[in-house]
Amino acid sequence: MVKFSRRSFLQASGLAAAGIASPAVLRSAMAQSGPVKLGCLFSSSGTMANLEGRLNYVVKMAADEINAKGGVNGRTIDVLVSDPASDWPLYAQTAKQMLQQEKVSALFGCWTSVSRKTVLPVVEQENGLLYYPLHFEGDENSKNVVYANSPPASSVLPAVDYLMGEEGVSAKRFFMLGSDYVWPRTINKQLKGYFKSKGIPETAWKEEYVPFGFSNFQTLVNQIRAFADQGGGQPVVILTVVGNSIPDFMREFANQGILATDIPVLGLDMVEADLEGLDTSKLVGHLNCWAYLQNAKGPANEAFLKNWAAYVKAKNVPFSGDVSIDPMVSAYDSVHLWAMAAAKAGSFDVPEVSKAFAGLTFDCPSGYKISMTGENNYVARGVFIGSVNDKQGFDILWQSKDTPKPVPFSPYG
Amino acid sequence: MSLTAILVDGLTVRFGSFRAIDDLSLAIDYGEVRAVIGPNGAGKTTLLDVISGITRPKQGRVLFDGGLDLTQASESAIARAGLRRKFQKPSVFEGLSVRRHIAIGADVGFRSRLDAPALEDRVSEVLETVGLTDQADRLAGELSHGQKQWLEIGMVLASDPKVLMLDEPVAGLTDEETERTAHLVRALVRPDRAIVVVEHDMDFVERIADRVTVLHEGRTLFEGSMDRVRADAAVVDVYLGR
Amino acid sequence: MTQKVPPLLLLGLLAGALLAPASPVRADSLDRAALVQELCGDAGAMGKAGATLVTTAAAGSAEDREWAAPLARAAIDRKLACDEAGAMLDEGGLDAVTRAPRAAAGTPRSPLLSLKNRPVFELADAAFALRGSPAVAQRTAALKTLERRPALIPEGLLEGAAAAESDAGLREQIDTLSQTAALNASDPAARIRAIGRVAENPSRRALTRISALTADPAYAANPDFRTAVDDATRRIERGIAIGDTLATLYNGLSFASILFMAAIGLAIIFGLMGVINLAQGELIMIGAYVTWLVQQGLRHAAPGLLDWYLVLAIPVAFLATAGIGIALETLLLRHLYKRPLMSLLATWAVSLFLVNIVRVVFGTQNMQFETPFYVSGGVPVIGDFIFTWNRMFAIAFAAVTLALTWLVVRKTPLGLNIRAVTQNRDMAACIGIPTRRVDMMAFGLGSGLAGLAGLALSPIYSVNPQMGQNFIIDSFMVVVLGGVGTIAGTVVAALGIGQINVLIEPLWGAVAAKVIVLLMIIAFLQWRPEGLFAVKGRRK
Amino acid sequence: MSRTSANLPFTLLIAVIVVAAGAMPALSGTSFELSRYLTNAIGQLAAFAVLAISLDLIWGYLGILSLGHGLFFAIGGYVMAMYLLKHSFVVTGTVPDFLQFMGWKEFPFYWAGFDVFPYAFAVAVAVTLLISGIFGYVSFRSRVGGVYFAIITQALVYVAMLLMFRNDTGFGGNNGMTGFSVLFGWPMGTSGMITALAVASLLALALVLVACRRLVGSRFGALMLATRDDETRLRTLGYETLRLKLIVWCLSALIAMLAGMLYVPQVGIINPRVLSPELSLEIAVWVAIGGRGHLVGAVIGALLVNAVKFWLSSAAPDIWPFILSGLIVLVVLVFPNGLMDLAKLRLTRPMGPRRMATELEEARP
Repeated sequence: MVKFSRRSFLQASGLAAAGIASPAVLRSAMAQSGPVKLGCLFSSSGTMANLEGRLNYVVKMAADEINAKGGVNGRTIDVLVSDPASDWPLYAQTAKQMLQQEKVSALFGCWTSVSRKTVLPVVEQENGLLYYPLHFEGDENSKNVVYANSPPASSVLPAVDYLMGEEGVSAKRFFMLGSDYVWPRTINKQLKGYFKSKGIPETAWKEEYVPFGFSNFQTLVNQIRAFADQGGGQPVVILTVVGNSIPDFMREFANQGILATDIPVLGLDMVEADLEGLDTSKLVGHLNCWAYLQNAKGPANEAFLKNWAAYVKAKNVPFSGDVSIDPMVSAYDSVHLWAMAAAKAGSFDVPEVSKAFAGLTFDCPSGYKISMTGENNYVARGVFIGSVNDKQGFDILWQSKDTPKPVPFSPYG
Repeated sequence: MSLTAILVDGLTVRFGSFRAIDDLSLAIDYGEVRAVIGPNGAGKTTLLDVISGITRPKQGRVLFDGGLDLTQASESAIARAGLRRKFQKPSVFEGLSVRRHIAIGADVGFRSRLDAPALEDRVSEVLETVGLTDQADRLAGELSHGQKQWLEIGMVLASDPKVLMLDEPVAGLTDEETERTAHLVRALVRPDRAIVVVEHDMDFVERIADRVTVLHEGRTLFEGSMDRVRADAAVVDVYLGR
Repeated sequence: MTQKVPPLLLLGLLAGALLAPASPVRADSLDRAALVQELCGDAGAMGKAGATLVTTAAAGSAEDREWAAPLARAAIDRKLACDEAGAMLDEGGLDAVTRAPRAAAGTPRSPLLSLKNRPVFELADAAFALRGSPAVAQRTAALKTLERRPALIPEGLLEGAAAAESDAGLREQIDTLSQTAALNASDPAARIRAIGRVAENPSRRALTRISALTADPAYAANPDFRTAVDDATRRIERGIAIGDTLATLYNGLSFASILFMAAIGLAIIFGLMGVINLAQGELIMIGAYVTWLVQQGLRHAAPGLLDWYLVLAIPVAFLATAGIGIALETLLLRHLYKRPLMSLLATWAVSLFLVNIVRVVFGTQNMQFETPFYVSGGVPVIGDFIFTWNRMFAIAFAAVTLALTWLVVRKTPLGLNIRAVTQNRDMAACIGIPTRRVDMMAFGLGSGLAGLAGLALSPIYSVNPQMGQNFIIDSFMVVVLGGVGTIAGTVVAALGIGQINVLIEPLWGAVAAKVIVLLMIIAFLQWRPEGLFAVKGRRK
Repeated sequence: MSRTSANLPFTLLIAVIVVAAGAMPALSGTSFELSRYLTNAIGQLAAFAVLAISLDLIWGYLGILSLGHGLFFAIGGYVMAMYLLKHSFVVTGTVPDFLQFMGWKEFPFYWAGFDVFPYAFAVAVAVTLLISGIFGYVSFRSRVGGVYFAIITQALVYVAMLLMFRNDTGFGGNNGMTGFSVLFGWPMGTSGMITALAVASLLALALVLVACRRLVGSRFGALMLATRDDETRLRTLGYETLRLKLIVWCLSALIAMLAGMLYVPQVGIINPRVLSPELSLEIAVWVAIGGRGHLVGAVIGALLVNAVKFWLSSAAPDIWPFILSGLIVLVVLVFPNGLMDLAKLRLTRPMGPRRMATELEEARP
């Protein structure tokens, strides 16, 4: 609830008068009492604002739920919100401020892999704890980061398996189109390794990258059509473009008259929010894959959706109360997982909290019981494959039987 | 040293389809003050632009001192060869002091080649000549219009040029200032220096010019002393008579 | 038949379904209850049900067809409600088998078609529609759907449909399709005819189908067949080449029209006042938002006209952005004409302000636009060239804008004044042209054109507060390359940049295309700083 | 000489910088020690101030607005990052992320030698001089100036951004480079290192200030102002303004590069965002707000804008853009000389009407 306190304000503005700083002793004394602080690193301005912005409120909502039950270890939770403005270095800056000045017990934040990688050295140096709520490229395992969402081996590969299987479309050819940065590159690298292991020839796939914010997909869609028409088996598009490129691509795809039944698109970063501006009747059947979909069955999801709608209404949140996307749920789970670990450890110290990770379980809104082991800081979650419907949402086409064990380092890289 | 300072030979300058200067030829000798007059658009300023290297002609050449072809040289090379020009609009550096201007004019180079006392002497001398000694430490932007005109003359004078071009030196000046300027110009006459003046003020021209060239539509209409200019029917027709 | 094309696989599946004893083959033995039960089963069962539906459409009795047709549609639309007592057709609460009204038993569930089953059901639906729909338009649409998958069409369907077809034109189309579908039939003459038919619509897909025939035993055995295949291959390849060329030109033209729309307002403002308006992109963005507002207004006030919002918004978008432009000029830029670099900063501040005010008012999400029929989809022309309507809309819009701008600048008093001031401001002022007013009006015109650009771009790009920033550098390059203040220069520069971009893109990718084009422009400007079209004058 | 005494504010500023640089290590260990966060922030602000000076040198004193100075800042930053990564790799064996996700087994060949700082520094200087030299030479020779120059430099930095976004260039793509662990053999992130970096930045700032001050006070500086006020006039006095502009332009690029080298170890990341046209525009805003044509103004502008931005981005993120745009409009309309007007410290008169006229004519060739 609290933005930065007045004290931090004074300190930051005290830059001009550099000599005046509050004595260090006083500061650390204050940090020992009062509510325990959690920090959010989600942008509310810039290109990521539309997606990241809502996570700030989810974290607050989760904290409110915990506070309503009496807080953790006898203390209530305060959530500090900042705005790194979709500017990667600013994430590191803000993380430093949160950890060094505000002494937050844990950080919840980052969407893009770039921002996480920026924050990573900061949390490692300060020995902080960052909960990262996005599915991502894996190949990383820091003791200071909790990877609350799935690495590719336990999300993307099952989805591709489904597409290649009898039940899917027996996909034989793959057009991989991504934004040019670490996540798509790594995913595609692992996919290529996976294809090779399945004996799929190199001629059966194609890789293309576009810059961030790219919108003119005419030529690329032409290329995809040409690729598909070469024959040789059912083609699919594995789409790893991000941000506004997603709706722009889908729009052009539909415009050139390609239906999901001709060439299905597996949009790995596509969420309900990306469909907001689109006429989805021509996109029905395209796929995405996440660890949560809004249409997930079960009481946990019903409760979550109800609470979120109520929270949006009560707090006048500037985001839709009836759209719920996977990272929101991961952020929500993260707060609860942290609180459970802190309660189990009886402490807010990062090393103590970290030790308590092993064996934690939580009833996630997705309907799965997510869990952590002591092996790594990954969270085991379920997998959903969604299919675009004509109401700008996703129907659940397939979901995993249980929660596959997360594999941080892909064997296919 | 040849007798002719500047020889203009078959010069044509075009702006689009408009011929600002049309096959013009003329010679300016050392030791004379030559006035170039003519109605607006006759090509006077364009002529100076070509001589100072700002405008490149379509045809023809302009020889300095019988050798250097000015149409092929850069503006700064022309200036370093000893041809200096005062612009129609007073062009001074607003952010610099009067003294700095003269120092910049006196000595070309990113570092001063003259030693400090010699430069000081030269600056004082020029300031004396143009009558700005009292204003030496003021910024050029603070000067009056007339003072700016003199400052610019001082600046181009400071290097002791062989050819001095003055584009409308008395435009916008009071009668008294015009008088002073006329004195100044006459005082600058030297046997090894040619002075070219473009001016509309006929009385001023009469006072300073040894010879007058009348331009009309980019060509020489007439050349001779001011008395004969006034008497020429063609000149009266296109210019004076109106 | 060694092809691995999935439609053929599906055909195999179909054939399997036809032979499977559990599946009814003859119309008189259609087990309605079993079919409905399969429809509520898993993906495999639904696949079988789909196959049954297709067979029924081709060979079923009229009664069965009439009964089964709603089922295919309902499955596609998820209107089939499976409950404990079988299934119901959602609307009206009719039992799926008996078609008698009944109440739901338990919580109904709507099965979701898997990607694999969806084309089968769409085919069945189209097949039913072709044979049973009362309206010619619907039957034609159904035929179009069938044409997408000629290999899947069950034998007998087209013959049956053609026999019953009352519309002569449509009957001919059906015949054509049935000839095409005979590519793998047993009669060699029919196959050769089919090859010719396929070659009539050249595309890469057609090429794949035809060239697969070279492995066919008939290719070696039958010289006529061989000639037919080779001829067809040549024809198709030529068609593809033409189509590719046209596609490149069209893509280049469409990109050029976007560049032109974004740049023309800027060209006028820059040419006239030497002011770099960094807020131009944001005016484009506001034009798009105004279009959205008009759409919302129509939705409430006159839903019947909703499809025409893009047209109705033209004056609104123009006037709104022109108003903002005029306000901007009066309040800010008027004081900065002698300081172009400062006006550059000032307009940047304005762009910052506009982006954030829109962000605060509308939020950061993409705005939702209706897609009227005239900007949706496209027409395949030849080869792989598809004439997409939204791009055509932008091209036509740009052309009309160009014509109108030209008229305004060349034929109206305002245009005359603008040209006079552009060429010589002082002289224009001397002969009594109110330069201040001209500045204001011209700024309004330039801003209004930006608004129109926003309108034209809304069917193509995502509309959000950030959208304007994508255009600013590109459009400046167009203006600077074209030469300041010339409409012709802007047009030529836009066409050139657009076309070169599209030519490079397939070779080295989108980023490289952009980089190369920008570097080319920068280099060109070093060589000719005035741009392509510029009037030379006296320097200094 | 004639550039009348900006002495007082200038001396004051230098004194504050030097005292701050001395106080930070002196206070460490006492209860008045600055937090690491503040120390780091001060160090970063000093790097930004150096960047602002580099732009002021060509915009304020030479009248050339570059909207692409982020390019040179980025060259310094990238080279520093390459040194840090390679050095960290040699010392600790950590393989950089971008090599991993590109599936490369070893560094591209052009990374050779970057673990040696003098070599890296020489490369930074060489690349900066090469790019600024070629670009400056052709632009100034074609007499591209005013808004044209501004727009072309903006396009240039944009091109560089697009290029660096590509992952196959071997510079980390969009992710950029991060995860530096060692600098000159010392571990990064310790209090000592943070203080050392901040002190180094402050001292560099002081040094750059003094050097630039000497430059603009010299005859050469007077010629710079003369070029700004009326280039043709100066050229027709026999001066090669092309060479003069080129020298100052390259010098300015080098200073911007230096700022980049100071900045990167302090933020711990470099990525193509420093090449975004917005950042380069913002540098111009700092200078304009502080008062262009005053070295002190540029420094104060950079410090002020960034400090306010720093604080507001957490205290009131939503209103920052409105405040910034309001500030710009205010400066542009009411205080053409920025805060220098506001403070009524009219040190020189860098913005006479003649200056504006030149700008205008450059805008319309």
